[in-house]
Amino acid sequence: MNGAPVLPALLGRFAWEDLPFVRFWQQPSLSEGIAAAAAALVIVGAVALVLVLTRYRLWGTLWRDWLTSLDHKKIGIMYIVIAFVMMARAVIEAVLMRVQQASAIDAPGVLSPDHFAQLFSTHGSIMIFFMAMPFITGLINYIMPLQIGARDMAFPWMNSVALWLTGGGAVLMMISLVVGKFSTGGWTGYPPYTGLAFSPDVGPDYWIWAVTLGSIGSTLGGINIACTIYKLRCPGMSLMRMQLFCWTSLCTAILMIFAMPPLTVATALLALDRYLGFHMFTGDLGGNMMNYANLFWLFGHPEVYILILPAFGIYSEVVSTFSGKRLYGYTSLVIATMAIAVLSFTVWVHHFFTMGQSAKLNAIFGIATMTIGVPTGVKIYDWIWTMFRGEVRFTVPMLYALAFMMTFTLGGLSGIILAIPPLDYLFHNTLFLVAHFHNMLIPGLLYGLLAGYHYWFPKAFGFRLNETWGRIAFVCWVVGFYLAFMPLYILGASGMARRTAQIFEPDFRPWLYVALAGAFVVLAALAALIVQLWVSIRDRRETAVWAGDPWDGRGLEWATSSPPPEYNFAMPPRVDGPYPFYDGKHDGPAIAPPDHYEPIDVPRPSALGPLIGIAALITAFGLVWHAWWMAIAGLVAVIGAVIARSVVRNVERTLSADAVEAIDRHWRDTVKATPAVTRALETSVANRGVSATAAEAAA
Amino acid sequence: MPLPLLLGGCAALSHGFLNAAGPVADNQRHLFALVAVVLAFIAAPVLLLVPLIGWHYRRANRHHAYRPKWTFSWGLEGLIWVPPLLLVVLLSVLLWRATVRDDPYRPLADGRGAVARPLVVQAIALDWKWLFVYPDARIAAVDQLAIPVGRPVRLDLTSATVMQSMLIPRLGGQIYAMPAMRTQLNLRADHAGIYRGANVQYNGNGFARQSFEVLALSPAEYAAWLARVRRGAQPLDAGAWAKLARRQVAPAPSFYVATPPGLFHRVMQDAR
Amino acid sequence: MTARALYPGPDLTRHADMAEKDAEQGLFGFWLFLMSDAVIFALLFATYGVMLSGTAGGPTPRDVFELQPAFIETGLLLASSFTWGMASLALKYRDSRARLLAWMAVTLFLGLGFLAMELHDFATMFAKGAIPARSGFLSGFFALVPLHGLHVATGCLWIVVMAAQVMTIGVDARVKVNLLRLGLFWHFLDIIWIAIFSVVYLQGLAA
Amino acid sequence: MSARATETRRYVTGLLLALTLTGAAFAVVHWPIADRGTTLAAIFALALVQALVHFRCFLHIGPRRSSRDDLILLLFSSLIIVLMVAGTLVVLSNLATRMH
Ligand code: HEA
Ligand code: HEA
Ligand code: CUA
Ligand SMILES: [Cu+2]
Repeated sequence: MNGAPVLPALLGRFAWEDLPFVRFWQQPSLSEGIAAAAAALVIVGAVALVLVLTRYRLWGTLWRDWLTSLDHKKIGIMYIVIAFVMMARAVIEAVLMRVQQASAIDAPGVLSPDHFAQLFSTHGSIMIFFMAMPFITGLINYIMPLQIGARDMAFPWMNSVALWLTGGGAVLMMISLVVGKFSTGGWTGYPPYTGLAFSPDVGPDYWIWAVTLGSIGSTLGGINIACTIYKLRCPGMSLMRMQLFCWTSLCTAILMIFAMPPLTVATALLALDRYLGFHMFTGDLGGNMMNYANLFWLFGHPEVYILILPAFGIYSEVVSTFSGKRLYGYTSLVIATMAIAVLSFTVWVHHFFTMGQSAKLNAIFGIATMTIGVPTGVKIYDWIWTMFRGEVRFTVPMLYALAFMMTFTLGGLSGIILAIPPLDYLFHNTLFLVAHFHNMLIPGLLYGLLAGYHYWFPKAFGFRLNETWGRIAFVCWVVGFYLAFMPLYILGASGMARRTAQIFEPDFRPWLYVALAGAFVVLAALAALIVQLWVSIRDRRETAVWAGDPWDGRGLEWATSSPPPEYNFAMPPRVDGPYPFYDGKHDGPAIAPPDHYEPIDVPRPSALGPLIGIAALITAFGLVWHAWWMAIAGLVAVIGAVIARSVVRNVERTLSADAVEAIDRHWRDTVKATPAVTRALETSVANRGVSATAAEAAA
Repeated sequence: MPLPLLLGGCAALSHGFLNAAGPVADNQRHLFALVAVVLAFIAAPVLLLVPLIGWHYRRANRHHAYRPKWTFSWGLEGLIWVPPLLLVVLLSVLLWRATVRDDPYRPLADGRGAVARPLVVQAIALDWKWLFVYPDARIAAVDQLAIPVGRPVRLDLTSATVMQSMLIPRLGGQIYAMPAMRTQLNLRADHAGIYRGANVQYNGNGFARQSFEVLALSPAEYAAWLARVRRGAQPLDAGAWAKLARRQVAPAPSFYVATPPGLFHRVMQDAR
Repeated sequence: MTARALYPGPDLTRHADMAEKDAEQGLFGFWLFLMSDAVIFALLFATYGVMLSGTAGGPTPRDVFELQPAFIETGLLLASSFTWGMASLALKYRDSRARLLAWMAVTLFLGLGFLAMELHDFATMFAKGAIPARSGFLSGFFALVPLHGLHVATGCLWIVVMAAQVMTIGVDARVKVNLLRLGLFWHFLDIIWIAIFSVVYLQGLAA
Repeated sequence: MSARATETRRYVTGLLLALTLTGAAFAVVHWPIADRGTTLAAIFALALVQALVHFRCFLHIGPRRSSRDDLILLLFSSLIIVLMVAGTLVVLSNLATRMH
């Protein structure tokens, strides 16, 4: 892949061989063919998108109403769209990896080793940085301000900048499919392998800059979320009256603020090594590669709790709602959440027990790690006791919550095994570890995201998702997960290393086949989700719930229409108890109409957010290809845009009191006119978003 | 589960630490069993309570209490915090003892429990192969590690390339090998046999093929092995070293004599 | 001090053009950012500490650090913190715009002086062959200290931008919040510098 | 005294304290009076005090209600920073001693 650079002054180190089509042309092989097809897919997809947008004249709407919007709800949805697109790619890569391992037993398999290495690197990086992170940031963005009765985030413009930096990183990941290649160093990117001496190509540079854009976006997002929760709660909403999802959002935001910097330091220092010849992590001249592992995991461990805490918040909402009952042990859930957040900074060494430090040091960190099991277990029991003496409804989100509690416990216990250093010496770097973390990430994080998706989808779009297809997807998820990942525990315990492109042990064959089958079942689950979305959109009139409250919800997010108006609440709600909306529904006016209406200021759209994203993307791309003029131009544009924003004065638009009143009254009339349904009819077409109270249900 | 699969699974596991062939892996196997029992007790309540409570309190079931405002009980609270905490304390004791006992740096006794001078082997990680230097015998082997059964072995590890990690599942342990640094792994084989060892830290295209065989030999066979190597092998001179340092997979084990004294330290120095 | 002087610098409640809450939120958000930044610096300090022994036969701290310039640079930064304090008082008590601008200009001048001296230090080090590619220790140094310099340079650019806004837009609510943030930033950089002169220069030169 | 005079005095006090502490730190290096360990301890102690002075006099952090959130944030940040820095130094120095 070392052709002569084309126009080096303009394009840096780009050579024709950096295009997969050219490589495929020169040396046709299945592996190169797949790479070329993937690149073609990206290009065709992008072109098709442009054509569709042009054909239906959607550019204007898209730009005005979405891309430049500072509305936290739209930003939330765009985050989730990014997550969805990136997920599609990462899933295909996951299935390809399973195919490779099942086909490469004493045989070369379908992929070249280098291609396989790019797959696990992109799959891991995308799933963590561009699927999970945007997904949870998006959900928090959408739901949390509604739950605390706020009108928007604390810094709407910064919210947009954070979104577009993440978007820029995601696009950079996609570009790496078309020009050049991606890193082969895994999502952890350990030097010296990713250093200049061993990986002189553009791969690690793509990884560094994509991750950097994503992590700057996450830091800004974390600041925004934390500040919103601290400063924008509606009157009467004390911290201890917040929904649990807000608590987990707060703790996640704090983790983002303090745990992203170590990643930034690690990648920045690696970049200094690669670009300016520093010796931070090289093997020679006094470099210290162990410090990279140290820095990376100072980030990496808190990161897994950044991912899981919001999921815990979602489960808390879902279990309480669908058990028709208050959460058991609110206070201990809050304490457990905070304990997990703080403890997560004290255990990072368990990711490199095998580096050679003293036994006592390992033991201390092993014990600290196991301690996290206690607050986690408390949470699981709190959910169990929430079902206790409740009335459990087995809707799709609740099914995910139940499957989560049982499966996540197994994964947690495999985590405890890894926390015991002598056992970790055996399982580190094997598929046992891979099984552990997928066992946390899929039944923990992903089921949580799916539960939240089913639960809040009607909030965001005004209609419910199809229940039958949801159940089909659920069954596939559970079956697929067990089939795909339980075999990896066994293979790991048999000593099979992770990141292996070829297998020379025939005894591993049956398990690799089972895992492959599981991957296909999981793929079917994804297909079922897509069918479900399509069916639900088709039937959206029958399942419309504009009145707002399809699940007999508890938090304030249900105390407004679905979807909510731009400003969320005509008047900020006043809260005088822990369950203002739910108790209001039962004992008094759920959401009393305000005695008067006031004009409302909402943030005006700003083009600077997407422009900063594009400029940052250009900077990153220029840096990857050593096209310095491009990098500098992008950077100057970013700085210019920030300065320009500080000069802009007219940042808000005022909605008149009359307009607010008209919308609000229309909604209130609709609620009055809509027949209330009991929980028995919850999933039927009768459910139009008004819930009968228990008293009515009994009558 | 179909029978062939089950058998296949056992076949797979026989390559791992559950089929331990030395004291370290054996310790780890015992520890694993013990921990598994404790964890089974931790898992059981959750695995039972979730389906039982979920099902019993289902909405369709009219025969249960419904207390939507019940949110707290000190008794339950104690039950969910204290026993897990005690279990963690118990596990911590286990963990501490086992970690200190199984420190890869800790020298091992010989098969009969007597203190013995370990066989020192220096392992140099290369792309994509392992070079095992026997400093006393002044021989070296690529991708083959022969050790006498019953005698403790001390591996000194370093790397002439990127970070790698050595794992021999049936003997135990795992430790990183890093340029300019030296780590240690103490092992012993108690049964004669051929075991698989590998680098398990990804290091490039040849990674999947960077494994080696461990020959655990009786003392007589070991002596014969040494003699065989001495007889048939080429000297490890500059030319041979240059060939080894290339980023290539070794197609088959190869052997060297006349290894330069202090080779291992030179490799460490050169990396600096 | 008045009982309702709620925030450092200007007492926002005196001004009808800005709700106290807005300012509080704007500043708290900035504090969060500063703390995130502080973690970056903290880790670079830790890294520097780790790399200290990695001189690889090249220059040692003793060979490349000098006490006197570090002392003068410290003096410049301390003075600039004080002058920025005067600027914030001018803002708070609504002194004339000229007075505010004058204090800002003095601060800028001191900041630029610091930068000039620091660049000169680096040039001297380069001349002695103490470049980052020489050793781990020098890499650690050049990852840490110039980052602080980069922050100071950002601060200087920010002062220029704000001065331009004070001149053209005047002191409205947004300018005020930005000036307050700039103040936090500037004083925060001082604290980082305290750590730098202690951990890098003084530790390197202590007998 | 007017509010402004009080506040001005606070900045002046801050500056004087900072200069004194800086001066002291440079002095113990320029005119060594103790062994290296003691000198280093003195330098770091002086730096810590000076940082506190800056927080109090320039950044106006204190127990007052209005800056309570900031104070708590700072304390939490200090905890995390101590954990990370101390952890890094302990782990990496432990590794260094075991790798010769
Ligand atoms: C969140 C993280 C995440 C997720 C979900 C997954 C999901 C999957 N992973 Fe992933 N994986 C990682 C994170 C993740 N992985 C990481 C970090 C690594 C390590 C990389 C490295 O080595 O550096 C890795 C490595 C890894 C390997 C390499 C193992 C090795 O080293 O040998 C393999 C091999 O098969 C694999 C397989 C799979 C499979 C089959 C799935 C399937 O389960 C995928 C199925 C997923 C879906 C089908 C889609 C998910 C659905 C949604 C997101 C919701 C939909 C939303 C709406 C409808 C709105 N993974
Ligand atoms: C969402 C993600 C997530 C979560 C929540 C966790 C949670 C945990 N993880 Fe996991 N982990 C990862 C994602 C996650 N992990 C990833 C991605 C990696 C590898 C990255 C890579 O290398 O690429 C990893 C790696 C990893 C390692 C490193 C292994 C190695 O590299 O060799 C270790 C070691 O200690 C570990 C342990 C734990 C523990 C103890 C928990 C605990 O938090 C689990 C707590 C839960 C329970 C214990 C179950 C429920 C509790 C009860 C029923 C109560 C009673 C319990 C007790 C008394 C113990 N994890
Ligand atoms: Cu690795 Cu020392
Ligand atoms: Cu971890």
